[in-house]
Amino acid sequence: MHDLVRPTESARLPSIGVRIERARLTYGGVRLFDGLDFELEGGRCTCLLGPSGVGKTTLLRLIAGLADPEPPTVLAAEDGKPLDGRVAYMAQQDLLLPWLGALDNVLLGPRLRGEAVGAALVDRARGLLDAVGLGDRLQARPAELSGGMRQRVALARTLMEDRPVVLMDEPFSALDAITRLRLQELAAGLLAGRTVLLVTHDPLEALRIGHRIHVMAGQPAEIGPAISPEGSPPRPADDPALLVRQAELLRRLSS
Amino acid sequence: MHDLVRPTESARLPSIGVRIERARLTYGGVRLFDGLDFELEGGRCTCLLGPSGVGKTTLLRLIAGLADPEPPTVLAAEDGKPLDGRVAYMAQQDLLLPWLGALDNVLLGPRLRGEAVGAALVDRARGLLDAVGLGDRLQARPAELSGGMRQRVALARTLMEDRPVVLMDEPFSALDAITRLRLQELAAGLLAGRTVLLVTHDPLEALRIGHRIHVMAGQPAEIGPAISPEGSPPRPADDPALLVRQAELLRRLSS
Amino acid sequence: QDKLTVLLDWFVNPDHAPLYVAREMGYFRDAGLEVEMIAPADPNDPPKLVAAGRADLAISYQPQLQMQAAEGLPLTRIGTLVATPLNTVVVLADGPVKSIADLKGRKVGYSVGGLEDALLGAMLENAGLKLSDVELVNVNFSLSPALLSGQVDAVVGAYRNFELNQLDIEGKAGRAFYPEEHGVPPYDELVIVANREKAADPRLPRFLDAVERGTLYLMNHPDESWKLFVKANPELDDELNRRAWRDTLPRFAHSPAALDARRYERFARFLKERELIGEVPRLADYAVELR
Amino acid sequence: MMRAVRPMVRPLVTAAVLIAAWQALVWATGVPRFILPDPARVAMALWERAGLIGYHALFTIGEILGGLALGVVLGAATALTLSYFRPARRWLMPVLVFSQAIPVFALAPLLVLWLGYGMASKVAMATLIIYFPVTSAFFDGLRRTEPGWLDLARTMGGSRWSTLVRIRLPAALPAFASGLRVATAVAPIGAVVGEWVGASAGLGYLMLHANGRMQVDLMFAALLTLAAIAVALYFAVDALLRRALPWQPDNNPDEERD
Amino acid sequence: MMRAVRPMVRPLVTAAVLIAAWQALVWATGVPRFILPDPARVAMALWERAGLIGYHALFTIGEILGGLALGVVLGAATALTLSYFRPARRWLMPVLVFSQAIPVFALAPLLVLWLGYGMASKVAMATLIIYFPVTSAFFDGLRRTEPGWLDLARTMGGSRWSTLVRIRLPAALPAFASGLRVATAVAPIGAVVGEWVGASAGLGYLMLHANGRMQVDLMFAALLTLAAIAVALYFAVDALLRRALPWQPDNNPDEERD
Ligand SMILES: Nc1ncnc2c1ncn2[C@@H]1O[C@H](COP(=O)(O)OP(=O)(O)OP(=O)(O)O)[C@@H](O)[C@H]1O
Ligand SMILES: Nc1ncnc2c1ncn2[C@@H]1O[C@H](COP(=O)(O)OP(=O)(O)OP(=O)(O)O)[C@@H](O)[C@H]1O
Ligand SMILES: [Mg+2]
Ligand SMILES: [Mg+2]
Repeated sequence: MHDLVRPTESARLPSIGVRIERARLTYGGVRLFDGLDFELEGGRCTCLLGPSGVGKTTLLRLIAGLADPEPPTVLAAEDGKPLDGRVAYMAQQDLLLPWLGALDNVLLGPRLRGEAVGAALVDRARGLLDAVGLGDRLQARPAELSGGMRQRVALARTLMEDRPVVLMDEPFSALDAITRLRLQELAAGLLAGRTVLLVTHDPLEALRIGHRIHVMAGQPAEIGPAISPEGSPPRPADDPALLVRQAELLRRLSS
Repeated sequence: MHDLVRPTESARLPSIGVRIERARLTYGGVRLFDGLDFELEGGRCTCLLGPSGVGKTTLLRLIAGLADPEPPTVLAAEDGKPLDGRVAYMAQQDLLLPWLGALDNVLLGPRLRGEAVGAALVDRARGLLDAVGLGDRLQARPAELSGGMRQRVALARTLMEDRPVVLMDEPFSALDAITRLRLQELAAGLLAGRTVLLVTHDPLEALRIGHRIHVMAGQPAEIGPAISPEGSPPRPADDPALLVRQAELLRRLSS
Repeated sequence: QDKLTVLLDWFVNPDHAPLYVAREMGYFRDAGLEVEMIAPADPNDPPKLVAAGRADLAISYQPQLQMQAAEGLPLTRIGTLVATPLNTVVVLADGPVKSIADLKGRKVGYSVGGLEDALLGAMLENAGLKLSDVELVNVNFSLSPALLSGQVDAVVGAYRNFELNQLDIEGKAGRAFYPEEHGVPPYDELVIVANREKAADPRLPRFLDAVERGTLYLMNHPDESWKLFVKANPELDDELNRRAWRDTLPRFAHSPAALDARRYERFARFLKERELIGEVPRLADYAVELR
Repeated sequence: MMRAVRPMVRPLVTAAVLIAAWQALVWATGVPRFILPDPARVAMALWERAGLIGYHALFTIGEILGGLALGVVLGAATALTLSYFRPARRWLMPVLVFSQAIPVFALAPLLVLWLGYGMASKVAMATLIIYFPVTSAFFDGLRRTEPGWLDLARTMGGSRWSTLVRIRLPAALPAFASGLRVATAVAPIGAVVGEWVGASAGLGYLMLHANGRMQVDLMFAALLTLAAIAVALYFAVDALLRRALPWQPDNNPDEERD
Repeated sequence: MMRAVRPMVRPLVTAAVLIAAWQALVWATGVPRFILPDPARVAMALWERAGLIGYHALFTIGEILGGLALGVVLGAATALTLSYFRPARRWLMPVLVFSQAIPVFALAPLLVLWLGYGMASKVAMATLIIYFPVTSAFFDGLRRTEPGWLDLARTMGGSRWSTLVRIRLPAALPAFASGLRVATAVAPIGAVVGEWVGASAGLGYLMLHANGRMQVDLMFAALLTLAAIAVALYFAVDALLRRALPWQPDNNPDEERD
C-alpha cells in the first residue's frame, strides 16, 4: 500500500458512532421512512443492501445532512457534537466537475475549505489516483475518462477527504471484478478505524468489507438486523464461509 | 412474462451477425484499438468483460456508429446491408431526458422516428415499465427516481426499440442482486433471437445470459477467445457449473 | 376631399400654429383638403421622405433646404411659415458673457442640425474671433438644461421664442445674440417644401390659401386661436407654450406663398462662403412661387 | 395570512423605498428640477395627465407586445437556421452582429419609407432590438446539447427535425428563457426607440415631446409609466418561464442550508 | 493550403455578398440615394474621408472597450449580489428591470450633469446598455448549478465563498459567455447612444453631424466602420470564450453525422 495516500494524522482520528432515530421522510405523499432506527457503529464499516428504490441513497443523504427529514427524526453522533464537517460523502453519480482534470477534482475538498494546497496534499492526491490506477491520467478531464475511471476519481476524492465518518453510495458499481477487489482492499485499508456506511448491491462485496451488514426493505423502509461475518475485513473473496453467508443474504434480500 | 411487452412481429426479425475487422482507434495519441477483430454471432447474446478503461464502451459505440474509427477498420453486417437503423443502444449513463416522465422517456424512440404513438405502443411501453417494476411511476421525472430506477427506465427504453442488434453497456450495474436476476431474465427472454452485445463487469451475469463470453484486455486492446457455457440462457444462478466457469473467467480477467 | 400628408419639422409646437388654426377653423376642409400632420423625431427626415415621395409636404428650414438642394434632393419651397430666423446664441444674462467676443475660450453647446456651427462661426468672425476659439459640444436634447446647469457657457440653436422663455420660467434671465445682427444674412426659419416634380399639384395652392387664412385668423384673434390650438393639443397647455405662442405671433409669414428671391440667393452665397454647400444651386430649382 | 399578503406588499414597499431614495437624491445633490423633478411634482403630473398618459401607454403596450412576439418568433427561427445550416452560421452571424450596430437615426428614414408612420415601423424597431438577445441566447443553447442525448437520438433513427423538436429544443429552453428575460427587459425601450422613427402616439412620443418642450414632470410621469409596464411584463414572463421549466434546477447560493 | 486560406477569405466573401445585396436592394427598390446611398458612393466617402473617420473611430473604440469592461464587471458583480442575497434579489431585480426602460434622453441631462461631456458619460451609457444582458444571463447561470455539486461542496465544508469560486462560477461560465456575446454585440450601439448624449468626437457624433449636413454618404461610411468594429469585436470575444471553455459541449445540428 502506498504510504503517501495515508494521511499522517489518520491514526489519531477518534471513531464516532452515528445514530438515527424515528426517521420520517415523505416524497410526493409517499412515506419513505416512518420511525426508522439505524445505527452506525463507531470505527466500523456498515454495509447496506436493499432493493432499488427502497431509500438507501436517501438514508445516506439524510446522514450527510443533505436531505430534510421531518420530525420526530433525530440524527446524532455518539459524542453529542454535530456531524457537520466530519462526514465524507461519495454519491451514486460521480459528480466530477467537468472543467477540472482528475487531480484537481481530487483536490477539490481542500480547495473548497480554503486550505493551502501544498506539495504534501498534491502528493497525497497523486498517490491516491495512482492507487486507484489512474496515475497516468492526472490531467484528464472527466469527458476523456471511461465510466469506471470516473468512479475511481470520485473514490479517490472521497478518500482524500480524511473524515471520521465516510458515506459511500455504490462506490464500486462501475468497476470490473478485479479492479473492484483491489479497490475494496484499498478502501478497507485506508478507512480502517473510521465509521463507514457503504451502500452496495453486491452481497459478496458487503461480506468482504463490512463489519456489519444490513438489509433495507419495505415501504416505509425498515432495516433488518445486522449480519456480522467472522474475521476482519477485507476478507478474502474465495473464503467458503462467505459463500454460505451470501446465500443467507440473498434469501433476506428476496424475502 | 407480460405478453404486451413483446411486439407481435418480433418473431419474424431476421438475426444478423456483425463483424468488425482490423479496427483502429486513437484517443489523444494512445492507440486504443489496433487491428482488433471481433464478431457478434447472429441471434446470439455475446458478453464482453474487461478491466475498466480498456475500451469496451468505445467498441460498443463503434458498432453503434457513434465513434469515428480510423482506416483500415471495417464494420459490416452479415447480410451486407448497413447497420444504420437496426441497432438499439443503451449507454453506460442512463441518458434520460430530464423534462420527460418515465413513460415518455420510454416512448422517445417511436416519437423520434415520427411514428404515430397509438394505444398499442403506449400499452407496450407501460407493459415494459411494469415489467421492470416501475408500473406505478409512469409519470415520474428522472430527478424523482433513484439511480437504479433510472437505469431500469433506460433498459425499458432500449427494449422498446425492438431492433435486431442490441448493444447494452452495463445495463444492470445499478441494480440490487434480486432485481438484477429478474431483469436479466426479462431481457434474455425479450431479446431471444436477437444479436446482443452486453458489456458487464459481473462474470456471473455474463455466464447466466451470454451464449458467448469474451474478455477484452491490453493496450491496444485485444479480445480473447469465446467461452461458451453449456445450456441456453437464462441459466439458473445457482447452477454449480457456472461457478466453475466463473473461476475460469476471473482467471482470464486477472491475467 | 383630397388627402394631403404634411410632415412637421418636429413635434407639434406653437411654430405650427397656422396649420392647426387652419385645420381647427375648417379652412382645409373648405379648400377641399383633408390634411394629416405627422411629427417626426429627427428634423432631417421629413424633407428626405418628401423627396422620396412618401409624403406630400414637409415643414423644413430654409438653410436645410438649400443644403439639400445643393446635394441634389428634388425639393422645392412652396411657402413660408415663419419668416424670420428663430435661431439665436443664448447665454445667461448674469453670466460673464456680455458680448459675442466674450465667448473666447468658452464652451458652446449645440444640437446637431447641420447649420449651428456655421452660424456661430460667422458670428464669431464678425466679432473678430474664429470658430476654433470656442469649444463646441453637441448637447443634443438639452440646450436649456446644459446652459442652466452650467455645463456650457452658451448654446447655439436655441430658439428666441422658446429657450428664452424656458430660462425665464426657471428663474434665470437669458441673453440672446441674434445671428442677423451679427453678420449672418436673414433667412426664413420655417418653410413648406414639396417634391419638385409635384410642384404643379393642384392641391398645393389650395393648401397655401388655407394656411394664409389660418395665419390671418391667428393674428386677428390670438386668444381664440390659442384655445383652438390647445384643444387640438391638450398636452401643450402650459405656461411655456403660452408664452412661446405670444412670442411667435409676430414672426409668422403674413403672406406664406410669397417668395423673396434675393433673400434666398444672399443666404445661398453665405452658405457657400461657409463651405456648407459646394455650388450655389439655381433658385428656380428649389424655390417657387405657386401660381 | 402574512405570507398571502406579502406578494402584494413587496412591490409597494419597493416603490416607496425607490421614491424615498429619489427624493433624497434630489435633496442631496440639489439637482435642478428641469433635470430631475422631485417625486411630488411627477406624481402631480401623473395624476393630472393620467388620461393623456394612459392613452399613449396603450399604443406603447401594443408595440411592445407586437415587437416581443415578432422578435421572439424571428429570433427563434434565426437561431434554428443558424444552428441547422453551417453556411447560415458562417455567413449570417456577422450580418446579425452588423445589424446590431446600426443606430436608429440611420435606419429611421428607410423604415418610414418602407413601412410608413404607423404601428408597423415601431414594431419593426422593437423587433430589431429584441431579436438579437433571443437569437444569440437560443443559438447558444441549441449548440450546447448534451452529446449523449444526440448519440441516443442517432441510434434511435431520429431525423434532424425530430431530434430538434424532441431533444435540442427542450434542452435549449433554459437558455432560451434566459434570452427571453433579457428581451422582455429591453422590449419597452425598443418600442420607445421605435417611436423615435416618427409617431403621433405612444409613451416614447409623449416623452420626447415633453422633453423637447421642457415639460420634465410629464416626461418623468410617462417614464414611470413605461418602467412600471416593463417591470410588470418582466415578472409576468419570468413567472411563466419558471412554470414552464419545472425540471430545471433553480437554486440560489443564499438558499444553501448551512 | 485551402483550409489555411479560408478563414481569411470568408469575411471578404461575406462583405462582397453583402455589398452585392445592398446594391441589388438599391436597384430593385429604387430607394433614393439620400436615404440609402449605393455602395460605390459610400466606398468613395470611406476612402476620401478615411482620416476623419479613423479619428472618430478611435474615440468610439475607446468608449466601447471602456463600457464593455465596466459593464461586464458591474454586471457580474450584480449577478453575484443578486444570487447571494435574497433581499437583493427581491428588491434589486425590479429596480434593474426598471432601469432598462429608461430612455437615454431622460437620462442624458443627468449623466452630463454628473459626469460632464467627456468620455465618462459615454462610457456610462455603453455600460448601462451592456449591464443588463450580462447581469441577467450570469444570474440565470448562477442559479442553475447542478444540485449534486452543491451537495458535494456542502459535505466537503466549502464556505459560500469558495463554493462560489470553485463551483458556481465555473458552472455558470457558459451562461455568462452567452450574456457576454449579446453584450459585445450591443456595446457599439451603447457607445453611439452615449455620443448622442453630448459629444464632440466619435463615430456617433460624426454620423449625427453628417446626417444634419445631408452628407448621407459620409454617414453610411461611418456606419460601416462602426459595424465593422462591432463584427470584429464580436468574433474576437467569441473566439476567446470558446477557448476559455473547452469542456463545454459545442455541437451544431448540421454537424450531426448521418
Ligand atoms: N473522448 C475521449 N477522449 C479521450 N480519451 C477517451 C475518450 N473517451 C474514452 N477515452 C479513453 O479511452 C479508453 C477507453 O474508454 P472506454 O470508455 O471505452 O472504457 P471502458 O472499457 O468502457 O471502461 P469502463 O469499464 O470503465 O466503462 C479510456 O482510457 C478513456 O480514457
Ligand atoms: N427528489 C425526489 N422527489 C421525489 N421522489 C424521490 C426523490 N428522490 C428520491 N425519491 C424517491 O425515493 C425513493 C428512494 O430513492 P433512493 O434514491 O433513496 O433509492 P435507493 O434505495 O438509493 O435506490 P437505488 O438502489 O436504485 O439507488 C424512490 O422511490 C424515489 O423515487
Ligand atoms: Mg441509490
Ligand atoms: Mg464503459
